[in-house]
Amino acid sequence: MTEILDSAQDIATQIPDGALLALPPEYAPCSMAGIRALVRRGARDLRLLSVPQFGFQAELLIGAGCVAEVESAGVTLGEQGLAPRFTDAIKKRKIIMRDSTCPAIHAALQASEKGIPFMPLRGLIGSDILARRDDWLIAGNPFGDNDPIVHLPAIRPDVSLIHAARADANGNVWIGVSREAMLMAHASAATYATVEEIVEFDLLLDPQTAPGTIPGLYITAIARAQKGAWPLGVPHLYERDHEHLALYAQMARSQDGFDAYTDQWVMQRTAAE
Amino acid sequence: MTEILDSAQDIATQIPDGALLALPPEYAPCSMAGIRALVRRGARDLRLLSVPQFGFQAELLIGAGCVAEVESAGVTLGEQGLAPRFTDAIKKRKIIMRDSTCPAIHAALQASEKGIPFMPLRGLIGSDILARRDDWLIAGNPFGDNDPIVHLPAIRPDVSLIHAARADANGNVWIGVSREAMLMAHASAATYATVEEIVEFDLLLDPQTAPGTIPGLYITAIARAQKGAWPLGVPHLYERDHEHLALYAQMARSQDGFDAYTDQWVMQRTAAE
Amino acid sequence: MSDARTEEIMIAAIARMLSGLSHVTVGISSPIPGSAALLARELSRGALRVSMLGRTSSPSFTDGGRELFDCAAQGRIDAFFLGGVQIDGQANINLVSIGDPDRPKARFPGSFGSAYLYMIVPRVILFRQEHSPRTLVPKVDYISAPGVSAPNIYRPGGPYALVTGRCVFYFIKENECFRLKSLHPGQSVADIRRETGFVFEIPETEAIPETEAPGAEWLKLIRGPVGDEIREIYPDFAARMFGGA
Amino acid sequence: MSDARTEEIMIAAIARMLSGLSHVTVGISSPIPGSAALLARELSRGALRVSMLGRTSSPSFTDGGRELFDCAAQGRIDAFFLGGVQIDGQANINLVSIGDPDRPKARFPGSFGSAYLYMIVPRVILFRQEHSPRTLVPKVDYISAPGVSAPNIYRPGGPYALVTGRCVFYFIKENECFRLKSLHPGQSVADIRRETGFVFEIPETEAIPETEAPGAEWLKLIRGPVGDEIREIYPDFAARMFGGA
Repeated sequence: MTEILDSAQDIATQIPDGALLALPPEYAPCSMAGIRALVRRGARDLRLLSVPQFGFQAELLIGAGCVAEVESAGVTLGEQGLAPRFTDAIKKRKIIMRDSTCPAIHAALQASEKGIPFMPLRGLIGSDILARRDDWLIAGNPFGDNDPIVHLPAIRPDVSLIHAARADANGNVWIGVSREAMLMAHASAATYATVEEIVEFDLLLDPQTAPGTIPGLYITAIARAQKGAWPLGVPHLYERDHEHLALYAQMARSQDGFDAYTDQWVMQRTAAE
Repeated sequence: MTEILDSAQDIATQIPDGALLALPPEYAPCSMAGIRALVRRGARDLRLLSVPQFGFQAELLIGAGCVAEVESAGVTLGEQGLAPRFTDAIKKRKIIMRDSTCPAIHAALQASEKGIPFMPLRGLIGSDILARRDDWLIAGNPFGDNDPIVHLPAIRPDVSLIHAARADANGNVWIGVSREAMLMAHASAATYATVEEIVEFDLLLDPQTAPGTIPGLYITAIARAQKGAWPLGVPHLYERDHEHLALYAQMARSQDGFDAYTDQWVMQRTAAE
Repeated sequence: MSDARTEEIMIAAIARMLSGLSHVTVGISSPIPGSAALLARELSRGALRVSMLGRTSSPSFTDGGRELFDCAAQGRIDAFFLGGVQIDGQANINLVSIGDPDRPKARFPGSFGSAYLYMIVPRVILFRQEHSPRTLVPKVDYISAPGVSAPNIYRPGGPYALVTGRCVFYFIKENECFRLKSLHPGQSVADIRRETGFVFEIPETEAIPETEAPGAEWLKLIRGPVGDEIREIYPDFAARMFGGA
Repeated sequence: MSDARTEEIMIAAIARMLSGLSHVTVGISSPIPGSAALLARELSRGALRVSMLGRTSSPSFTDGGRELFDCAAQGRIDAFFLGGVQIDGQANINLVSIGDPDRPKARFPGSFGSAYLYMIVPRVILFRQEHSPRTLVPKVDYISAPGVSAPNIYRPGGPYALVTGRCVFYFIKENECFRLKSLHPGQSVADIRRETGFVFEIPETEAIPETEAPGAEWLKLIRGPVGDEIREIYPDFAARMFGGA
């Protein structure tokens, strides 16, 4: 049964150092409350997987020294430009970067979702992404003739961390069309969700909400976190806070500036949550 | 752009003889209106694919002589027992039967959905299903050692035929949790839907309905057909008509009885629609 | 003596095998295992999660028909149930046809997900109410799903027990055969021998116990909340077992 | 003379390349192609379907991030757009880093879906506003996605054109190189030669035409309904181009 925890901090406590941690893209709700809680608890050696790209979530964790490795198809603050702590960490070789491409991340998670050891995928051949991935293979399509195709090993994250508009007391989490969260929950060993609210009715019993709901079966624990995606947005609830992200991008140009940012906006829990 | 047709009969006209026709299971809405229209137009040589099992849809088409081949994981009338025209056609070798298993049909459609030539799948090894399928292969898992795994070629249906509670004027079709219909639409060259109603608003614009909606992008044409799944049911709208299906099962024990059934309930269009 | 019907004895026997599990799933055409799973859930005070295919009013899955199979492959399903037109002594099951599959004497619905789930789900419980030489055979005419696999075949799952209208067998993987576990009320070892077409083990050192019939409390659950819930998917079965809706 | 800005000339040039298509998709970080696609949709009177990633108020896809890639592989996307930190004469694009990727002089966001979509979508239009020897190079430092592939590689897609702040190139697949197609107002062939780091073809037999600037009606669309729609995803771009929200 899904645990109902008191806060994002309780979730952060359950995510171990060294975990392979899958995080959603910024067009889906992101658990920034959970990310800040991980920074506060001083998480270490996390291996981040973006599904399939991310930005501010990785930035905070990398800048705070929580990260050992990143696998991603892209790391960007969007309109706020390059992710400065990510860029700095790459240049200073503080993290191991495994460049990927969006459909490869989706496909490798789908392999894990289906319990198959690998997934074939078109494209990629001739790219340096493939050339630099010694964990990927090119093999022949057994139904074709001289038809090489990339084989991607399944990725099974230890933990997925998501945010959602609502959940219910049975641990069902409504994600709407942000269906990468469904894939993440299916593919991961454990999935944690912060949510804006916990509703009184069962999300699976209402035919309107069930189609956009991850069954509690896949959800390890949930915790309420109002405005838990801020300064990123939640579709239909609140917008991305462009102004705050611009402030971040400005401050995080240097490590000192980043530290000042986290002192003010992350470490003082009351400031953000 | 999705066509809006006048009736299920117009859909049947667009489904060509010989088509590889994918049909949903009875726990999802089935377009019985479309099936009856195919019988009325005298469709021939259809190759049916159940996703992943079916019953009454296949029964009517087989009994009426519309079918050349069936690929399915199961054909049953559920609580009404064995499908008599299917069983008779197998025994008299009137149709070619390609026995499959549910996850293989889903996986082969997912391969088509992903545009990959095949999908690996666990299980199956040692079954006569596999032994009798010369289109399936066992190959080694390239990431393993002495680890044989089944490789299934992609299945791309020519046509999928579904029923749904509602669609909108842009061809978006709300299927709720009957998500095999989404897979079918993604995997098929053309998809037709009969629907109980065509609503005035855009199903993709409402965050409550969008998660259960197939975008019109995948829908070739829709037609209104009230009670179009009868005597099967539509979740939350109307129940399976057990009494009528028992009547069918009784009448269809012989071909003559089946012919009497179709005369009364299929050929006279006003009787059923 | 209990007034339990054979179906109810089977339901109780299967429910006992689900004790302590976290998640069981029930496929289609499975009213007896479905009832057993719901009974086990009642007895677990909600600790057991039961996912039932075909229950449209409260879906267990929200990713279409494939989710059951994916979920099993993810290791999230502890037990599943399979029937068989024929079941043989190596626990092979046949859901397809009698005689030559190309010219069958009898044709049945098909294998559904058995060829997969039997190999993936750790505890697969076989059920077949008709216990006769016709259903429990030396060798099935068609292997929908094999009972055992070579050591190099990926197979986290397999047969756990076989519950019939006469008795309970457990499957002994090392010996690749069934062992008689308990006899339903009124059955003798000689009855089982006569009515079983395959060879099975009989523990020599001890008497075969009687399958425990469900007591009054269990029967109240089976005929009450369990029956009400099973009626949604299996109205005919529920009417036959528990009376009108 | 048109008062169109360079971005608007690029938008118009790209929009023209989408004429007659059924479905184009726009990825992230693509305000200029996004505007072009929306303009083309307006001009098509709704015949062109435009799917835009990141537009949460009206999702084009309902199966998660993977749907774009699956949809492309199904052959349902006619055109897509890719930028590049560097683009070379064989149409290789680099979205990752400058210098040795293990010790980069500069690091950029990453390849996103380029390594896939470039090979799958029939008409991939490259765009890069900065047209200089720094961006259009003889050989990219990192191949995010290759411009050309060996004959046995499955590749229904590939580069169609390259639209910069100075000109339009078309890609000639047989020759594996770009050919100069049109010059934006104020640009000469000599300018393009000087500012382009790779070798490209120049048609010898004819004068290079000027890229047609958008007329008043098009500009009205770009600055009106197109700008309003693009603002939801790219507020900063929209503010810079079209003024405050």
